[in-house]
Amino acid sequence: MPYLYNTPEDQAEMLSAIGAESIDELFKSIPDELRLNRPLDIPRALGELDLEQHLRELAGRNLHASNAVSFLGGGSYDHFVPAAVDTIGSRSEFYTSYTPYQAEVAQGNLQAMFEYQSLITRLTGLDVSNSSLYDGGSATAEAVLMAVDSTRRSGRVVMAESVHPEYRQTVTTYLANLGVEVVTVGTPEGTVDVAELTAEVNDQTACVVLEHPNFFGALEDAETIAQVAHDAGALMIGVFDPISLGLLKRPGDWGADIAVAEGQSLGTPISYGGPVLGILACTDKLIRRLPGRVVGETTDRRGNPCYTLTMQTREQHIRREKSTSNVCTNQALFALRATVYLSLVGPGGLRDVANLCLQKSRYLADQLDSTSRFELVFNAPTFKEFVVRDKEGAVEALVADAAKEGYLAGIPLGGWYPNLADCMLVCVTEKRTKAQMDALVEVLQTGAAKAAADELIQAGI
Amino acid sequence: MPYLYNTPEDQAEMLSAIGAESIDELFKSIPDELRLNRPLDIPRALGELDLEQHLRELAGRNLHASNAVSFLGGGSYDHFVPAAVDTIGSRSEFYTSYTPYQAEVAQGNLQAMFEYQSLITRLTGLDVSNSSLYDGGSATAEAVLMAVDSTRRSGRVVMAESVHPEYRQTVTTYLANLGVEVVTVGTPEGTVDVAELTAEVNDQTACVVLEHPNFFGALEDAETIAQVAHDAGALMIGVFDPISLGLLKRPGDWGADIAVAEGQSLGTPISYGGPVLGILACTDKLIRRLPGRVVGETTDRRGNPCYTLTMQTREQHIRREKSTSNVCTNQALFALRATVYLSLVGPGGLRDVANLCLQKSRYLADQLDSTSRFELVFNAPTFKEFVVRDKEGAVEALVADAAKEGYLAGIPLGGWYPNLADCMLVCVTEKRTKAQMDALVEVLQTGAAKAAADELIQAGI
Amino acid sequence: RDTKLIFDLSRPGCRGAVLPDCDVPSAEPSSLLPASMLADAPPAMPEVTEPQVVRHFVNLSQLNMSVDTHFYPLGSCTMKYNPKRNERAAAMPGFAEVHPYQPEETKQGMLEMLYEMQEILKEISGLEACSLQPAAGAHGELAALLVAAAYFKDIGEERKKVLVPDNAHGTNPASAAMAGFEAVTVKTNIDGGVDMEDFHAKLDDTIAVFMITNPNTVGIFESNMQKLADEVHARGGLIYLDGANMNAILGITRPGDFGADMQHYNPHKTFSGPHGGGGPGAGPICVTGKLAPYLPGPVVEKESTGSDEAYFKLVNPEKSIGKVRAFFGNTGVLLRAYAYIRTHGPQGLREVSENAVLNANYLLAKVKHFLPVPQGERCMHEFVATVSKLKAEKGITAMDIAKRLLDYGFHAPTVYFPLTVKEAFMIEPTETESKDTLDAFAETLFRITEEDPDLLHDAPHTTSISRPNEVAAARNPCLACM
Amino acid sequence: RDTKLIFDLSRPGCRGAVLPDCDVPSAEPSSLLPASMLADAPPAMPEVTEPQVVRHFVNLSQLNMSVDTHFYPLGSCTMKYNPKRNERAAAMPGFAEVHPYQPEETKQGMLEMLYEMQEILKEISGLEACSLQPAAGAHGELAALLVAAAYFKDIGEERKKVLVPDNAHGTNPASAAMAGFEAVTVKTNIDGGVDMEDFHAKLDDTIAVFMITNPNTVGIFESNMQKLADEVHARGGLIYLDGANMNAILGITRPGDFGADMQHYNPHKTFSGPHGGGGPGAGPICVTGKLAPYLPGPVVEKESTGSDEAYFKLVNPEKSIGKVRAFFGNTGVLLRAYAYIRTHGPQGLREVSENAVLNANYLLAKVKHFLPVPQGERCMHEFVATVSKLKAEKGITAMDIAKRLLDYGFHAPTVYFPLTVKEAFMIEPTETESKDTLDAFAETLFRITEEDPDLLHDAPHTTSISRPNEVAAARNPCLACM
Repeated sequence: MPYLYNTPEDQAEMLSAIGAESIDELFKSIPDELRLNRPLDIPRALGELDLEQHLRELAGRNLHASNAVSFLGGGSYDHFVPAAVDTIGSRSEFYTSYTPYQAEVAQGNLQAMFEYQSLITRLTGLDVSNSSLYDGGSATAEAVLMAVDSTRRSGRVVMAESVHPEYRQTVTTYLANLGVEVVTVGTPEGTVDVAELTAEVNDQTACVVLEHPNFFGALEDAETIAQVAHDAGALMIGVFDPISLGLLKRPGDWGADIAVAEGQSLGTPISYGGPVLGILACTDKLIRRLPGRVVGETTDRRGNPCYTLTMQTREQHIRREKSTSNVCTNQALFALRATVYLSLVGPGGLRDVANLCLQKSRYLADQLDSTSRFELVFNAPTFKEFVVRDKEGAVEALVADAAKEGYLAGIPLGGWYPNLADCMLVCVTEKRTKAQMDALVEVLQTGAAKAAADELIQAGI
Repeated sequence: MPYLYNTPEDQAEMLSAIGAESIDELFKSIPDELRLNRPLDIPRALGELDLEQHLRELAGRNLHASNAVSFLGGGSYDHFVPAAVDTIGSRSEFYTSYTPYQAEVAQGNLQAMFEYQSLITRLTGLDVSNSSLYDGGSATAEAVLMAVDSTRRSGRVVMAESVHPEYRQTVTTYLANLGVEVVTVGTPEGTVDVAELTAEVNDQTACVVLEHPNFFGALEDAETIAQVAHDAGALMIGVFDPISLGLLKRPGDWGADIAVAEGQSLGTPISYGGPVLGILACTDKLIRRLPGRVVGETTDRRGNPCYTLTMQTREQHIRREKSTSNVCTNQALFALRATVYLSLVGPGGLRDVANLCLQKSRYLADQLDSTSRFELVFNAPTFKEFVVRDKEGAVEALVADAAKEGYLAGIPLGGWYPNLADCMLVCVTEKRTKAQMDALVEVLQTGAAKAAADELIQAGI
Repeated sequence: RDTKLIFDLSRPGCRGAVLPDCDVPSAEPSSLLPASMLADAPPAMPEVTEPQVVRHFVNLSQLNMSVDTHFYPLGSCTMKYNPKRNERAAAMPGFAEVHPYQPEETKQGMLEMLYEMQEILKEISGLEACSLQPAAGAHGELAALLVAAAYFKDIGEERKKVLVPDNAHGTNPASAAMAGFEAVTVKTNIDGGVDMEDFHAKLDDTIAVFMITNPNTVGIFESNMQKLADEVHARGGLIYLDGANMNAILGITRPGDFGADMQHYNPHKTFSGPHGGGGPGAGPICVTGKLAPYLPGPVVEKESTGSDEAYFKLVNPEKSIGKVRAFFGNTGVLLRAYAYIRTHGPQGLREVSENAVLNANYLLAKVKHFLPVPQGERCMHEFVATVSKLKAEKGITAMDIAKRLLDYGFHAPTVYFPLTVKEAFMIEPTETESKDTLDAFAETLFRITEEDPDLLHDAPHTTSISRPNEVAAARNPCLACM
Repeated sequence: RDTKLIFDLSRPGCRGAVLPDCDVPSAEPSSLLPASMLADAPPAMPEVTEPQVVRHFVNLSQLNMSVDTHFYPLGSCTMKYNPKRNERAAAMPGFAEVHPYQPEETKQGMLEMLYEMQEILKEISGLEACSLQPAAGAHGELAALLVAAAYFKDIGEERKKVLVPDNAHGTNPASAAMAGFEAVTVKTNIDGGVDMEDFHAKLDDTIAVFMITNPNTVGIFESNMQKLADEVHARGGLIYLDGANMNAILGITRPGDFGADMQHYNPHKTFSGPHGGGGPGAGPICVTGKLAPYLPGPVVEKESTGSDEAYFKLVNPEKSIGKVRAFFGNTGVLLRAYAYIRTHGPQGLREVSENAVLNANYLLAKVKHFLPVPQGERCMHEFVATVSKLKAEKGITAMDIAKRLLDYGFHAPTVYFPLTVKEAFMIEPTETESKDTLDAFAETLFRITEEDPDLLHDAPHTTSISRPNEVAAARNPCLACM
């Protein structure tokens, strides 16, 4: 075994020091009848070369953002990751260390997490950020728990149907046994009708959950909705797209008390949806309700500035069942990647990325809308995603056919929104080119432009 | 520009500190008539995303060892590179540092080079190794210069025709103006005829250069030939394949005074033949003639063991035109990779790699030999390469056709050996599988098994 | 050392990234989006160049101890070596760039790998069903407890009590509370085993789940395991196995065989996924057949096709609790675990546990003479020593020794956990460390116990900082550079 | 620190790699190969595991200063930032795994990149032909001098004299000797310029080549450049430009325009290819038209095809000197250089030189008050200060200051080069460093000059080792662990 050091001689010597006859003797506390007296029925061992060939074979049977042209979004985005992000993220000292329990030998991680928290507060316009959660979905659920806890209102949680369906499912799952009602406000026009939502928000409402830009890519009247929530004494939870903040007002600026996001766009690979990065920031008032790890600045014994895990009395290892959350391991490595990403792009780069997404997605939306087969479904302005209807009502087949041509065209919406069964969600990031978009329009109309696609893929355009 | 820090404000401040009006003023020592008064006529700047897309497009137009099945060798080999080699080779502290002029802040590089030198002496069975040269070809030329210099014989150098033709060309180029005759002993049977060689070695012969296993993959009677050289007072220079030493006697053991090799097989990518790794080791007697950097163990001011560049009085920055060589920058990073590679595989792994090459190449040789179209050309035993003749005499076309099917079948030999114009050199490393070899035999016979090839490539088999 | 923050390096106009020109007709954002929604300016990110960013973070990295640089015997965290081949695999675009909402037929390789992981995890646990969705061990606990809640609801039983030993990880009671249960603590003995008297006092027909860590957090295989499981089952309850300590028992005993109905794995511990400075991990769960319908979904199923190749599809369990996160799961971590498991095979995995336990017992044997180990002479993959004697005699605390170890180039063990052992000093060497390293560590530990207590109180002495003021940090939190 | 060698970790039976089983019929090696040629056992490589190897080398790495961690103003070496996108490009299998002997039509992307590099290098140098073959700057010198020799031989002129200024890099005379020429030293002035009197004394009709570094190694643009070139040309000689200092003049002036007939580039310096702890570099050369036929080959030519895409082919120059190495050249280094040049474009490359020169002049302005700079008030991309005054006054040497800088977290400048300046202290900041860094460096330098000389003689104090005994090392060389 390439990772085991003990030779038979070592083992003998060690057993002798222990005073045991055999390794088996070390396991004698496990009763025989509980032992597995056969080898595990799992595949045989592979050397590194065999393993790599096996994994390449598996990987070779997947389409992905490098061998296909992808217009998939829906919370997981093909944004460009600068090489320097990989350089830092693959530093041994970052990825083979653990939670910074010993601050003296973890100042690298701690300072990076402090910088992450600082970047997130600046990004969101809120006062504090934790040092990451699992993903956007569970971060939304944690935010709802914070709201229920801090408002002491366990009556209801109001969510817009335009919030990512899997985030809503996650919230529902988390609340299943806590006696809180989840009310979902429909968004048949693609965005929240403020009056309808207002009708559902009452004095037992812990929070309103809104995504902006929403799952359909559309912009919500977030400012007004936040006012509705606050008027009822509820907290406003805003789910945001970090990239959109290159152009849009920040959640803290439009009234969110808690802002949560999927941070994968900030330098983390898509990786089939995980591991990714849950972002959560909130106002100062909610600081003691924060879930997860938090890093604070302090001074050391010698009076030097330094960083340490702090406010641990919120946490499960001290507070156990009374903790703000059970989160222990988070996604530190991707918080680091986000820190590097945001540092590299800076304000100007973030704005450029956002603007390219806006311009390009608008171009593709217009192109599709001008075909005879497709039409845009909603009127609200969109940021980088939009919903189109296939007038021929064959969206699943269309997507499957496009995949055969090397295009991941969009996400069919029928599974989550039966009324949108003939629709798909299309996303355009800064990586897509005009040539690719024009080719997609062609492919979706003709269903047969394989040659062109191959050329574009190979050309990396 | 992403790598430039000075803002216009910085520049103004700095110019003021300098006492200059403008940046242009700093260049006033360059006469106007020598200035380029137009922008360089080179392509426009690309951002990182554009650049990556452009380079992917270029890369996408090349066959390579991952999208084709390669049987190419000839001094550049598709051996497996363990992932840990990349991990170490991509450490910032290794690849962004330079020649260890300040030993105190370069002990990492210095110790690694000392370990490299130690590994190479153990690998070759010789006393000393330098810390790398450019490649196998120039290392061979440097060895010849050492021999000419140390024997004080500038009459002739005797080389076997079975030495890599480009190594021989390099030697010839290096010797062009030094008045040394290069005598090449033909190897029509694939290996040196000892009697013929003996006839060419005289008392003015500085060295005999032999490759073993040779360019054709065949084993030479190295021990006897070394004796011939030594009997004439000449030095024996052995060109070796590091991988072969998992099984074969070491150059130092069969009588080489200087052993040189292309070290790319030891963990360095093929990279179109460069940058790679020139290995050179020699006997103690030749130590003061060593070209290139050498690291030695010593103690520091405090008496602690440490490493430093040493014997620098051989070198050009001190000895100028009297130096042993002009080599300054060498290939430290690949010497490091070789060090990691050899440490990982260890003696057992090196033997396994060598044995897999032997067994698999013999399998393919037998399979091809048993077809009606091909025959093995030479009788000498081979290690991992062999020469086959296309009885239909269309080897260039065959190779081109196989490439279209995704197979890099072999290296046509006619360009170097007119008498082998209908032959090609085929190489099999441990990465090739039986399925790939069987498919190659099929492709070469039928010229049409594209589907099969595609499957295998995709399957990574 | 340089203590500048990335913000301190910022200078207006600097920039580390240049984006492409827009290749489609472009309009002012204000003409495309409502002006009221636009920010006046982008957020105040630092303005720095790529060389600055790289040097800043490379230098920061060197302030960390890590498995690749140091022995890291952090108890309960299984800081084993993180194989580099796993990282290479995870970087393959065919895994790293697969989108969660791609059509099934375009990701068969991914689904096959995930299916195989389900099968492997079921076999290792001896349980019948698996969900790969949870993102970390604690998340797995929560998911499994939600499964249990759904099960009881479905069969019409009102059960709220979750028993948790007092030496359990804090995540256990926290997860129980999040899932809507009431966590009740059960006492444990000196060897970490469940106090049977207290157990019996608290066990009744309202029990939903007994959450047990086995081997327990003291590193001992629970001697009453069978009995505990039988009694809980007899009362209609379920056994939850906290899988944090699976590294001790791979291929030797299986949770399903010793009574567990549910368990999570920590692939970043047991199966070498790197710890990432605090994540990502993953928390796949396995459960018995009767709980399978409630698992979070989707799970991967294999469908025979006529041809050689099977077809893999995503299916939601019949009565699924729903999702505990977006998308499928922490695939990238699971892939590394898969690579690790495939590197070892059946015999290799068993050897992992054998050597993990051997290394721990060896270290115990070397250490017990000067650092008492209340649990006795033997352990599984880790053990808990106590510094209370030294504290009483010389005023040296577990924290003192931990900090002093840093000076000698060793990461500290886990201290003050479990809470049931005074001045706990919890050492887990893992199987990827050599006898030489263990010897050096034991010698250093001994040397430290002989040192001047004052030297220890002020330790560490060689690190960039020493003993942060944690009270001040918590009292007046400064959590961001505004 | 741990000073174990990898051999010290070896234990028989350990192993870091497992190879695949043989999938073809297998025979004993002794039945396939002559027994006399087989070794009794494989060579005595260390027997260690992957975790040991990784920890060993990661720890070694941290003992180095590097550009990614420290300011590295090593004069004449252009230690600029090494962009990470270049490394990503070089790792693409479509570049990293292309074989040198593949059919031309299967590597058109590679050949196009190399062709473009030839064109770009020609344009930057203002010369007419390019060979990418040489593996490093010194190798380029040798190759170009061999070209010159072939040219003279071809036109029937017997010329052996190569003039080399006394402040040139040692590679110049060494290369001249290797190429069969006789190197003759020409004196230089205080500002590094060629002493015209000495030049005239040594210039005669036997001159083959005048090797000049311009900007010279003192960091000054040679004031008599045009005159020198004219006179050498008038005598039938050739001008060779050592391209080590190209970072000062990109897009500003071109060697071909100021009289050079040949030059090499150091892409690992000028074009950001990493230095790799001492290589690999590359040493492409450009020459005037009349020398083109003698270049080492092959070179890449572009062929118009009927279609949109051109076809790129490998051609050997008509009267080529042959090869100076195997295969094409250091493609991987050239690719990084290509990525760098494409990142900058025409304006960007000019800004590189402008800022390199600005940074050097700024540092000169900050330093000259306490560290005399004999060359005067201005420089190009680097300058040479002298410590001789301090040596005379306080006994502080250039080496003392260099060593003491290490304590403050700065790599030392180049010392004792060029030999023409006493106690030379040669500083090249490069354009990728910030004003803040330059300020901190200048302040530290000043502080050091004010420190107790004894503190400096014993420096460095904070590094793992201090001042190796180089005399002992050279006298009794220990070059390997046997």
